[in-house]
Amino acid sequence: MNRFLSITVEPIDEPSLLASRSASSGMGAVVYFSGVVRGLEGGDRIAALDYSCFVPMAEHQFHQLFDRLAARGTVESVRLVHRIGRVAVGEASLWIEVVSAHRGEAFAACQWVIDEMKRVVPIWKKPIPPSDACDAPSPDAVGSNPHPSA
Amino acid sequence: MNRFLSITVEPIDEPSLLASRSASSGMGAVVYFSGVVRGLEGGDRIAALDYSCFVPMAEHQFHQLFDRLAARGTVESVRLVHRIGRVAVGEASLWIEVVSAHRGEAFAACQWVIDEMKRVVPIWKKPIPPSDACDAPSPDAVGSNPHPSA
Amino acid sequence: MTIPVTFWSYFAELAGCAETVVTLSDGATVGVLLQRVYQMHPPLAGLRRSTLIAVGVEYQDDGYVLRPGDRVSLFPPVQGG
Amino acid sequence: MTIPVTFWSYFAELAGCAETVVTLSDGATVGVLLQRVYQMHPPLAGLRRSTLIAVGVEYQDDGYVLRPGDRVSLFPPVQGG
Repeated sequence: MNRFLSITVEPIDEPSLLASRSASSGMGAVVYFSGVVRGLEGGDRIAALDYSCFVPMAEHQFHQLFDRLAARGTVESVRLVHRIGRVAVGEASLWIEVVSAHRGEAFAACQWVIDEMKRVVPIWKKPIPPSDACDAPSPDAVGSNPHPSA
Repeated sequence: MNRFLSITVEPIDEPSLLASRSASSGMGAVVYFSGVVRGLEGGDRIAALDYSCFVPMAEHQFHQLFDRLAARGTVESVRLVHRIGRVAVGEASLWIEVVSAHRGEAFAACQWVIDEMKRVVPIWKKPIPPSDACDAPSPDAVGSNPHPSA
Repeated sequence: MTIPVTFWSYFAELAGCAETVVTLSDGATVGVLLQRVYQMHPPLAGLRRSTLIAVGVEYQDDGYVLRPGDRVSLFPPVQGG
Repeated sequence: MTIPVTFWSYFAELAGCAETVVTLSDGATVGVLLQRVYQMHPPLAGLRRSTLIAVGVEYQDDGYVLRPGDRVSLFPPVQGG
Protein backbone atom coordinates (compact mmCIF):
# COMPACT_ATOMS: atom_id res chain seq x y z
CA MET A 1 0.00 0.00 0.00
CA ASN A 2 1.33 3.41 -0.97
CA ARG A 3 1.41 5.78 2.00
CA PHE A 4 2.35 9.39 2.52
CA LEU A 5 2.27 11.23 5.84
CA SER A 6 3.08 14.82 6.57
CA ILE A 7 2.70 16.63 9.88
CA THR A 8 3.60 20.16 9.02
CA VAL A 9 3.30 23.82 9.97
CA GLU A 10 2.92 24.74 6.30
CA PRO A 11 -0.51 25.40 4.78
CA ILE A 12 -1.99 22.32 3.11
CA ASP A 13 -1.44 22.64 -0.63
CA GLU A 14 -4.35 20.74 -2.15
CA PRO A 15 -3.53 21.49 -5.79
CA SER A 16 -0.03 20.13 -5.34
CA LEU A 17 -1.34 17.04 -3.52
CA LEU A 18 -3.82 16.53 -6.34
CA ALA A 19 -1.08 16.78 -8.95
CA SER A 20 0.99 14.12 -7.22
CA ARG A 21 -1.80 11.55 -7.00
CA SER A 22 -1.08 8.15 -8.45
CA ALA A 23 -3.43 5.26 -8.97
CA SER A 24 -3.08 2.05 -10.90
CA SER A 25 -5.58 1.01 -13.58
CA GLY A 26 -7.46 -1.23 -11.16
CA MET A 27 -8.48 1.67 -8.95
CA GLY A 28 -11.98 3.06 -9.36
CA ALA A 29 -12.48 5.28 -6.35
CA VAL A 30 -10.71 8.24 -4.82
CA VAL A 31 -12.18 9.73 -1.63
CA TYR A 32 -10.74 12.89 -0.14
CA PHE A 33 -11.58 14.62 3.08
CA SER A 34 -10.57 18.12 3.96
CA GLY A 35 -11.14 19.29 7.52
CA VAL A 36 -11.45 23.05 7.83
CA VAL A 37 -11.26 25.21 10.97
CA ARG A 38 -14.73 26.57 11.76
CA GLY A 39 -15.44 30.08 13.02
CA LEU A 40 -17.16 28.76 16.14
CA GLU A 41 -15.60 26.40 18.67
CA GLY A 42 -17.82 25.27 21.53
CA GLY A 43 -20.17 28.18 20.82
CA ASP A 44 -17.44 30.86 20.94
CA ARG A 45 -16.22 32.81 17.96
CA ILE A 46 -12.56 32.09 17.29
CA ALA A 47 -9.88 33.37 14.93
CA ALA A 48 -7.83 30.21 14.72
CA LEU A 49 -6.98 26.91 16.32
CA ASP A 50 -3.50 26.31 17.62
CA TYR A 51 -2.61 22.65 17.10
CA SER A 52 0.13 21.11 19.21
CA CYS A 53 1.52 17.67 18.52
CA PHE A 54 3.82 15.07 20.06
CA VAL A 55 5.32 14.52 16.64
CA PRO A 56 7.32 11.26 16.93
CA MET A 57 4.42 9.51 18.64
CA ALA A 58 1.89 10.98 16.20
CA GLU A 59 3.92 9.67 13.26
CA HIS A 60 4.25 6.26 14.89
CA GLN A 61 0.53 6.08 15.67
CA PHE A 62 -0.43 7.17 12.14
CA HIS A 63 1.83 4.50 10.67
CA GLN A 64 0.27 1.88 12.93
CA LEU A 65 -3.13 2.91 11.55
CA PHE A 66 -1.79 2.69 8.01
CA ASP A 67 -0.38 -0.79 8.80
CA ARG A 68 -3.84 -1.91 9.86
CA LEU A 69 -5.31 -0.40 6.70
CA ALA A 70 -2.71 -2.16 4.56
CA ALA A 71 -3.58 -5.46 6.25
CA ARG A 72 -7.12 -5.20 4.92
CA GLY A 73 -5.71 -5.41 1.41
CA THR A 74 -8.36 -3.21 -0.20
CA VAL A 75 -6.66 0.19 -0.17
CA GLU A 76 -3.97 0.99 -2.75
CA SER A 77 -2.95 4.36 -1.37
CA VAL A 78 -3.49 6.56 1.65
CA ARG A 79 -2.08 10.06 1.92
CA LEU A 80 -2.57 12.22 4.98
CA VAL A 81 -1.46 15.74 5.86
CA HIS A 82 -2.12 17.23 9.29
CA ARG A 83 -1.24 20.83 9.78
CA ILE A 84 -0.02 21.94 13.23
CA GLY A 85 0.67 25.32 14.77
CA ARG A 86 -1.80 28.11 14.21
CA VAL A 87 -4.48 27.40 11.59
CA ALA A 88 -6.86 30.26 10.79
CA VAL A 89 -10.62 29.88 10.41
CA GLY A 90 -11.39 28.74 6.88
CA GLU A 91 -8.05 26.99 6.43
CA ALA A 92 -7.63 23.22 6.30
CA SER A 93 -6.05 21.47 9.26
CA LEU A 94 -6.42 17.96 7.82
CA TRP A 95 -6.38 16.42 4.36
CA ILE A 96 -6.80 12.71 3.65
CA GLU A 97 -7.00 10.85 0.38
CA VAL A 98 -7.78 7.16 0.00
CA VAL A 99 -7.53 5.31 -3.32
CA SER A 100 -9.27 1.98 -3.65
CA ALA A 101 -10.83 -0.26 -6.27
CA HIS A 102 -14.37 0.39 -5.08
CA ARG A 103 -16.01 3.36 -3.46
CA GLY A 104 -17.44 1.53 -0.45
CA GLU A 105 -13.95 0.59 0.72
CA ALA A 106 -12.57 4.07 0.03
CA PHE A 107 -15.31 5.85 1.99
CA ALA A 108 -15.06 3.37 4.86
CA ALA A 109 -11.26 3.57 5.04
CA CYS A 110 -11.20 7.36 4.95
CA GLN A 111 -13.72 7.61 7.78
CA TRP A 112 -11.95 4.88 9.75
CA VAL A 113 -8.63 6.74 9.59
CA ILE A 114 -10.27 9.92 10.89
CA ASP A 115 -12.10 8.09 13.69
CA GLU A 116 -8.95 6.27 14.80
CA MET A 117 -6.83 9.43 14.54
CA LYS A 118 -9.23 11.14 16.93
CA ARG A 119 -8.75 8.27 19.35
CA VAL A 120 -4.99 7.67 19.32
CA VAL A 121 -2.91 10.32 17.53
CA PRO A 122 -1.45 12.83 20.04
CA ILE A 123 -2.57 16.14 18.57
CA TRP A 124 -4.42 18.81 20.55
CA LYS A 125 -6.08 22.06 19.64
CA LYS A 126 -6.43 25.30 21.53
CA PRO A 127 -8.94 27.95 20.43
CA ILE A 128 -7.47 31.38 19.71
CA PRO A 129 -10.03 34.13 20.33
CA PRO A 130 -10.34 36.93 17.73
CA SER A 131 -8.54 39.51 19.91
CA ASP A 132 -5.47 37.29 20.18
CA ALA A 133 -5.27 36.71 16.48
CA CYS A 134 -1.98 37.46 14.80
CA ASP A 135 -0.10 35.98 11.89
CA ALA A 136 2.86 34.71 13.88
CA PRO A 137 2.80 31.08 14.99
CA SER A 138 2.37 30.71 18.72
CA PRO A 139 5.65 29.94 20.48
CA ASP A 140 4.45 26.83 22.26
CA ALA A 141 2.64 25.22 19.38
CA VAL A 142 5.23 22.89 18.02
CA GLY A 143 8.20 21.11 19.34
CA SER A 144 8.90 23.32 22.34
CA ASN A 145 8.07 20.45 24.64
CA PRO A 146 11.14 18.30 25.03
CA HIS A 147 10.02 15.02 23.57
CA PRO A 148 11.60 11.60 23.09
CA SER A 149 13.99 11.64 20.18
CA ALA A 150 12.36 8.35 19.04
CA MET B 1 -27.77 25.21 -0.59
CA ASN B 2 -25.21 26.01 -3.26
CA ARG B 3 -25.38 23.55 -6.17
CA PHE B 4 -23.45 23.03 -9.34
CA LEU B 5 -24.17 20.34 -11.92
CA SER B 6 -22.33 19.59 -15.11
CA ILE B 7 -22.95 16.68 -17.48
CA THR B 8 -20.20 17.09 -20.00
CA VAL B 9 -18.07 15.39 -22.65
CA GLU B 10 -15.04 17.35 -21.47
CA PRO B 11 -12.46 15.78 -19.14
CA ILE B 12 -13.14 16.55 -15.48
CA ASP B 13 -10.81 19.35 -14.45
CA GLU B 14 -10.23 18.76 -10.74
CA PRO B 15 -7.73 21.60 -10.20
CA SER B 16 -10.18 24.08 -11.64
CA LEU B 17 -13.04 22.66 -9.57
CA LEU B 18 -10.84 22.91 -6.49
CA ALA B 19 -9.99 26.51 -7.23
CA SER B 20 -13.66 27.45 -7.49
CA ARG B 21 -14.67 25.93 -4.16
CA SER B 22 -16.44 28.18 -1.73
CA ALA B 23 -17.35 27.51 1.87
CA SER B 24 -18.58 29.80 4.63
CA SER B 25 -16.80 30.02 7.97
CA GLY B 26 -19.24 27.61 9.59
CA MET B 27 -18.18 24.75 7.35
CA GLY B 28 -15.75 22.22 8.75
CA ALA B 29 -15.85 19.34 6.30
CA VAL B 30 -15.30 18.90 2.60
CA VAL B 31 -15.70 15.40 1.16
CA TYR B 32 -14.86 14.70 -2.47
CA PHE B 33 -15.33 11.57 -4.47
CA SER B 34 -13.72 10.89 -7.78
CA GLY B 35 -14.88 7.84 -9.73
CA VAL B 36 -12.28 6.55 -12.15
CA VAL B 37 -12.73 4.08 -15.02
CA ARG B 38 -11.06 0.78 -14.12
CA GLY B 39 -9.08 -1.38 -16.53
CA LEU B 40 -11.34 -4.38 -15.94
CA GLU B 41 -15.10 -4.41 -16.42
CA GLY B 42 -16.88 -7.63 -15.51
CA GLY B 43 -13.56 -9.49 -15.69
CA ASP B 44 -12.67 -8.27 -19.19
CA ARG B 45 -9.87 -5.86 -19.98
CA ILE B 46 -11.23 -2.66 -21.46
CA ALA B 47 -9.77 0.52 -22.93
CA ALA B 48 -12.61 2.84 -22.03
CA LEU B 49 -16.24 3.15 -21.05
CA ASP B 50 -18.65 4.87 -23.34
CA TYR B 51 -21.24 6.70 -21.26
CA SER B 52 -24.58 7.59 -22.81
CA CYS B 53 -27.09 9.83 -21.11
CA PHE B 54 -30.67 11.03 -21.46
CA VAL B 55 -29.48 14.50 -20.58
CA PRO B 56 -32.66 16.48 -19.76
CA MET B 57 -33.96 13.70 -17.55
CA ALA B 58 -30.55 13.21 -15.91
CA GLU B 59 -30.38 16.91 -15.07
CA HIS B 60 -33.92 16.83 -13.71
CA GLN B 61 -33.25 13.73 -11.60
CA PHE B 62 -29.97 15.15 -10.24
CA HIS B 63 -31.75 18.35 -9.25
CA GLN B 64 -34.47 16.35 -7.51
CA LEU B 65 -31.73 14.63 -5.50
CA PHE B 66 -30.19 18.00 -4.69
CA ASP B 67 -33.62 19.27 -3.59
CA ARG B 68 -33.88 16.37 -1.17
CA LEU B 69 -30.38 17.08 0.10
CA ALA B 70 -31.21 20.76 0.58
CA ALA B 71 -34.30 19.79 2.58
CA ARG B 72 -32.07 18.10 5.16
CA GLY B 73 -30.55 21.50 5.90
CA THR B 74 -27.09 20.16 6.78
CA VAL B 75 -25.26 20.57 3.47
CA GLU B 76 -24.03 23.99 2.38
CA SER B 77 -22.82 23.04 -1.07
CA VAL B 78 -22.94 20.14 -3.49
CA ARG B 79 -21.09 20.13 -6.79
CA LEU B 80 -21.26 17.25 -9.23
CA VAL B 81 -19.68 16.64 -12.62
CA HIS B 82 -20.50 13.54 -14.66
CA ARG B 83 -18.53 13.00 -17.79
CA ILE B 84 -20.27 11.30 -20.73
CA GLY B 85 -19.03 9.98 -24.05
CA ARG B 86 -15.85 7.95 -24.15
CA VAL B 87 -13.85 7.96 -20.90
CA ALA B 88 -10.51 6.14 -21.01
CA VAL B 89 -9.25 3.82 -18.27
CA GLY B 90 -7.65 5.90 -15.52
CA GLU B 91 -9.77 8.96 -16.25
CA ALA B 92 -12.52 10.21 -13.95
CA SER B 93 -16.13 9.78 -15.02
CA LEU B 94 -17.61 11.30 -11.87
CA TRP B 95 -16.60 13.98 -9.40
CA ILE B 96 -18.65 15.02 -6.38
CA GLU B 97 -17.89 17.50 -3.63
CA VAL B 98 -20.02 18.04 -0.54
CA VAL B 99 -19.39 20.84 1.95
CA SER B 100 -20.96 20.60 5.38
CA ALA B 101 -20.40 21.77 8.95
CA HIS B 102 -19.48 18.29 10.17
CA ARG B 103 -17.79 15.35 8.53
CA GLY B 104 -20.46 12.78 9.33
CA GLU B 105 -23.03 14.72 7.31
CA ALA B 106 -20.59 15.34 4.46
CA PHE B 107 -19.61 11.67 4.13
CA ALA B 108 -23.22 10.53 4.39
CA ALA B 109 -24.49 13.05 1.85
CA CYS B 110 -21.76 12.27 -0.66
CA GLN B 111 -22.45 8.54 -0.49
CA TRP B 112 -26.20 9.12 -0.61
CA VAL B 113 -25.92 11.16 -3.82
CA ILE B 114 -23.88 8.38 -5.47
CA ASP B 115 -26.26 5.65 -4.31
CA GLU B 116 -29.33 7.56 -5.51
CA MET B 117 -27.65 8.49 -8.80
CA LYS B 118 -27.07 4.81 -9.49
CA ARG B 119 -30.77 4.20 -8.89
CA VAL B 120 -32.46 7.02 -10.80
CA VAL B 121 -30.19 9.06 -13.08
CA PRO B 122 -30.43 7.84 -16.70
CA ILE B 123 -26.79 7.28 -17.59
CA TRP B 124 -25.48 4.03 -19.05
CA LYS B 125 -22.04 2.70 -19.79
CA LYS B 126 -20.76 0.44 -22.54
CA PRO B 127 -17.33 -1.21 -22.27
CA ILE B 128 -14.94 -0.49 -25.15
CA PRO B 129 -12.48 -3.36 -25.64
CA PRO B 130 -8.81 -2.50 -26.20
CA SER B 131 -8.90 -3.27 -29.93
CA ASP B 132 -11.69 -0.76 -30.47
CA ALA B 133 -9.90 1.98 -28.63
CA CYS B 134 -9.40 5.21 -30.47
CA ASP B 135 -9.30 8.83 -29.42
CA ALA B 136 -12.43 9.91 -31.24
CA PRO B 137 -15.68 9.97 -29.29
CA SER B 138 -18.03 7.24 -30.36
CA PRO B 139 -20.78 8.52 -32.65
CA ASP B 140 -23.67 7.18 -30.60
CA ALA B 141 -22.49 8.22 -27.18
CA VAL B 142 -24.25 11.48 -26.68
CA GLY B 143 -27.37 13.08 -27.96
CA SER B 144 -27.80 10.97 -31.07
CA ASN B 145 -30.96 9.53 -29.59
CA PRO B 146 -33.76 11.95 -30.30
CA HIS B 147 -34.89 12.88 -26.84
CA PRO B 148 -37.66 15.03 -25.44
CA SER B 149 -36.77 18.68 -25.49
CA ALA B 150 -37.88 18.68 -21.85
CA MET C 1 -53.13 10.23 -30.04
CA THR C 2 -49.61 9.46 -31.19
CA ILE C 3 -46.95 8.99 -28.53
CA PRO C 4 -43.26 9.03 -29.40
CA VAL C 5 -41.26 6.33 -27.62
CA THR C 6 -37.48 6.58 -27.20
CA PHE C 7 -35.22 3.61 -26.46
CA TRP C 8 -32.03 4.26 -24.52
CA SER C 9 -28.78 2.35 -24.16
CA TYR C 10 -28.92 -1.22 -25.49
CA PHE C 11 -32.69 -1.05 -25.74
CA ALA C 12 -32.13 0.89 -28.97
CA GLU C 13 -30.04 -1.97 -30.36
CA LEU C 14 -32.63 -4.56 -29.30
CA ALA C 15 -35.45 -2.51 -30.78
CA GLY C 16 -33.49 -1.87 -33.94
CA CYS C 17 -34.21 1.85 -33.69
CA ALA C 18 -33.80 4.69 -31.21
CA GLU C 19 -37.35 5.99 -31.53
CA THR C 20 -40.75 4.82 -32.66
CA VAL C 21 -44.25 6.26 -32.59
CA VAL C 22 -47.26 4.44 -31.16
CA THR C 23 -50.85 5.39 -31.98
CA LEU C 24 -53.21 4.87 -29.05
CA SER C 25 -56.79 5.72 -28.18
CA ASP C 26 -57.33 8.53 -25.67
CA GLY C 27 -57.00 7.44 -22.04
CA ALA C 28 -54.55 4.65 -22.82
CA THR C 29 -52.10 3.82 -20.05
CA VAL C 30 -48.37 3.18 -20.19
CA GLY C 31 -49.26 -0.51 -19.76
CA VAL C 32 -51.25 -0.46 -23.00
CA LEU C 33 -48.40 1.35 -24.75
CA LEU C 34 -45.92 -1.28 -23.54
CA GLN C 35 -48.06 -4.09 -25.01
CA ARG C 36 -47.95 -2.33 -28.37
CA VAL C 37 -44.21 -1.70 -28.13
CA TYR C 38 -43.56 -5.37 -27.31
CA GLN C 39 -45.64 -6.47 -30.34
CA MET C 40 -43.55 -4.17 -32.54
CA HIS C 41 -40.18 -5.02 -30.88
CA PRO C 42 -40.38 -8.53 -29.37
CA PRO C 43 -36.75 -8.62 -28.08
CA LEU C 44 -37.69 -5.96 -25.52
CA ALA C 45 -40.54 -8.00 -24.04
CA GLY C 46 -38.17 -10.37 -22.22
CA LEU C 47 -36.66 -7.42 -20.33
CA ARG C 48 -39.96 -6.05 -19.09
CA ARG C 49 -39.22 -6.72 -15.41
CA SER C 50 -36.06 -4.61 -15.45
CA THR C 51 -37.37 -1.92 -17.80
CA LEU C 52 -37.53 1.62 -16.46
CA ILE C 53 -40.23 3.92 -17.84
CA ALA C 54 -40.22 7.68 -17.98
CA VAL C 55 -42.82 10.10 -19.30
CA GLY C 56 -40.98 13.31 -20.08
CA VAL C 57 -38.31 13.50 -17.38
CA GLU C 58 -40.21 11.72 -14.59
CA TYR C 59 -40.42 8.04 -13.79
CA GLN C 60 -43.89 6.53 -14.21
CA ASP C 61 -45.38 3.07 -13.99
CA ASP C 62 -47.80 0.99 -16.06
CA GLY C 63 -50.86 2.71 -14.63
CA TYR C 64 -49.96 6.21 -15.80
CA VAL C 65 -52.64 7.59 -18.15
CA LEU C 66 -51.01 9.05 -21.24
CA ARG C 67 -51.97 12.45 -22.62
CA PRO C 68 -51.40 13.97 -26.05
CA GLY C 69 -47.92 15.53 -26.08
CA ASP C 70 -46.41 12.96 -23.72
CA ARG C 71 -43.08 11.44 -24.70
CA VAL C 72 -42.18 8.03 -23.32
CA SER C 73 -38.68 6.69 -22.69
CA LEU C 74 -37.84 3.05 -22.07
CA PHE C 75 -34.47 1.99 -20.76
CA PRO C 76 -32.52 -0.62 -18.81
CA PRO C 77 -31.27 -0.11 -15.24
CA VAL C 78 -29.10 2.98 -15.02
CA GLN C 79 -25.33 2.78 -14.51
CA GLY C 80 -23.97 6.22 -13.73
CA GLY C 81 -20.73 6.76 -11.89
CA MET D 1 16.33 4.91 37.96
CA THR D 2 15.27 8.36 36.80
CA ILE D 3 12.39 8.59 34.38
CA PRO D 4 11.67 11.80 32.45
CA VAL D 5 7.99 12.66 32.28
CA THR D 6 6.61 15.03 29.62
CA PHE D 7 3.26 16.82 29.92
CA TRP D 8 1.43 17.68 26.71
CA SER D 9 -1.27 20.21 25.86
CA TYR D 10 -2.93 21.83 28.91
CA PHE D 11 -1.35 19.25 31.19
CA ALA D 12 1.85 21.35 30.92
CA GLU D 13 -0.06 24.41 32.16
CA LEU D 14 -1.65 22.46 35.01
CA ALA D 15 1.71 20.96 35.99
CA GLY D 16 3.44 24.31 35.68
CA CYS D 17 6.16 22.76 33.53
CA ALA D 18 6.50 20.74 30.33
CA GLU D 19 8.84 18.12 31.76
CA THR D 20 9.86 16.72 35.11
CA VAL D 21 12.04 13.85 36.26
CA VAL D 22 10.93 11.17 38.70
CA THR D 23 13.34 8.94 40.60
CA LEU D 24 11.98 5.42 41.17
CA SER D 25 13.27 2.10 42.41
CA ASP D 26 13.86 -0.60 39.82
CA GLY D 27 10.75 -2.52 38.82
CA ALA D 28 8.41 0.40 39.51
CA THR D 29 5.28 0.52 37.40
CA VAL D 30 3.60 3.40 35.60
CA GLY D 31 1.07 3.35 38.44
CA VAL D 32 3.80 4.08 40.98
CA LEU D 33 5.16 6.83 38.77
CA LEU D 34 1.70 8.40 38.52
CA GLN D 35 1.37 8.51 42.31
CA ARG D 36 4.65 10.40 42.49
CA VAL D 37 3.66 12.76 39.68
CA TYR D 38 0.36 13.53 41.40
CA GLN D 39 2.17 14.33 44.67
CA MET D 40 4.43 16.74 42.79
CA HIS D 41 1.65 18.22 40.61
CA PRO D 42 -1.70 17.91 42.43
CA PRO D 43 -3.81 19.65 39.74
CA LEU D 44 -3.21 16.67 37.44
CA ALA D 45 -4.59 14.14 39.91
CA GLY D 46 -8.19 15.16 39.29
CA LEU D 47 -7.81 14.32 35.59
CA ARG D 48 -6.48 10.82 36.17
CA ARG D 49 -9.49 9.07 34.61
CA SER D 50 -9.07 10.87 31.29
CA THR D 51 -5.26 10.86 31.27
CA LEU D 52 -3.53 9.06 28.44
CA ILE D 53 -0.13 7.51 29.14
CA ALA D 54 2.61 6.73 26.66
CA VAL D 55 6.02 5.19 27.20
CA GLY D 56 8.14 6.26 24.26
CA VAL D 57 5.68 6.36 21.35
CA GLU D 58 3.36 3.55 22.51
CA TYR D 59 0.33 3.73 24.78
CA GLN D 60 0.73 1.89 28.08
CA ASP D 61 -1.35 1.46 31.21
CA ASP D 62 -0.70 1.60 34.96
CA GLY D 63 0.70 -1.93 35.08
CA TYR D 64 3.59 -1.32 32.68
CA VAL D 65 6.93 -1.99 34.40
CA LEU D 66 9.33 0.86 33.74
CA ARG D 67 12.90 0.30 32.62
CA PRO D 68 15.88 2.63 32.71
CA GLY D 69 15.82 4.78 29.58
CA ASP D 70 12.01 4.86 29.35
CA ARG D 71 10.41 8.25 28.75
CA VAL D 72 6.84 8.77 29.87
CA SER D 73 4.29 11.16 28.39
CA LEU D 74 1.05 12.19 30.05
CA PHE D 75 -1.65 13.99 28.14
CA PRO D 76 -5.39 14.70 27.88
CA PRO D 77 -7.67 13.10 25.26
CA VAL D 78 -6.40 13.79 21.75
CA GLN D 79 -8.16 16.18 19.37
CA GLY D 80 -6.66 15.84 15.91
CA GLY D 81 -8.56 16.78 12.80
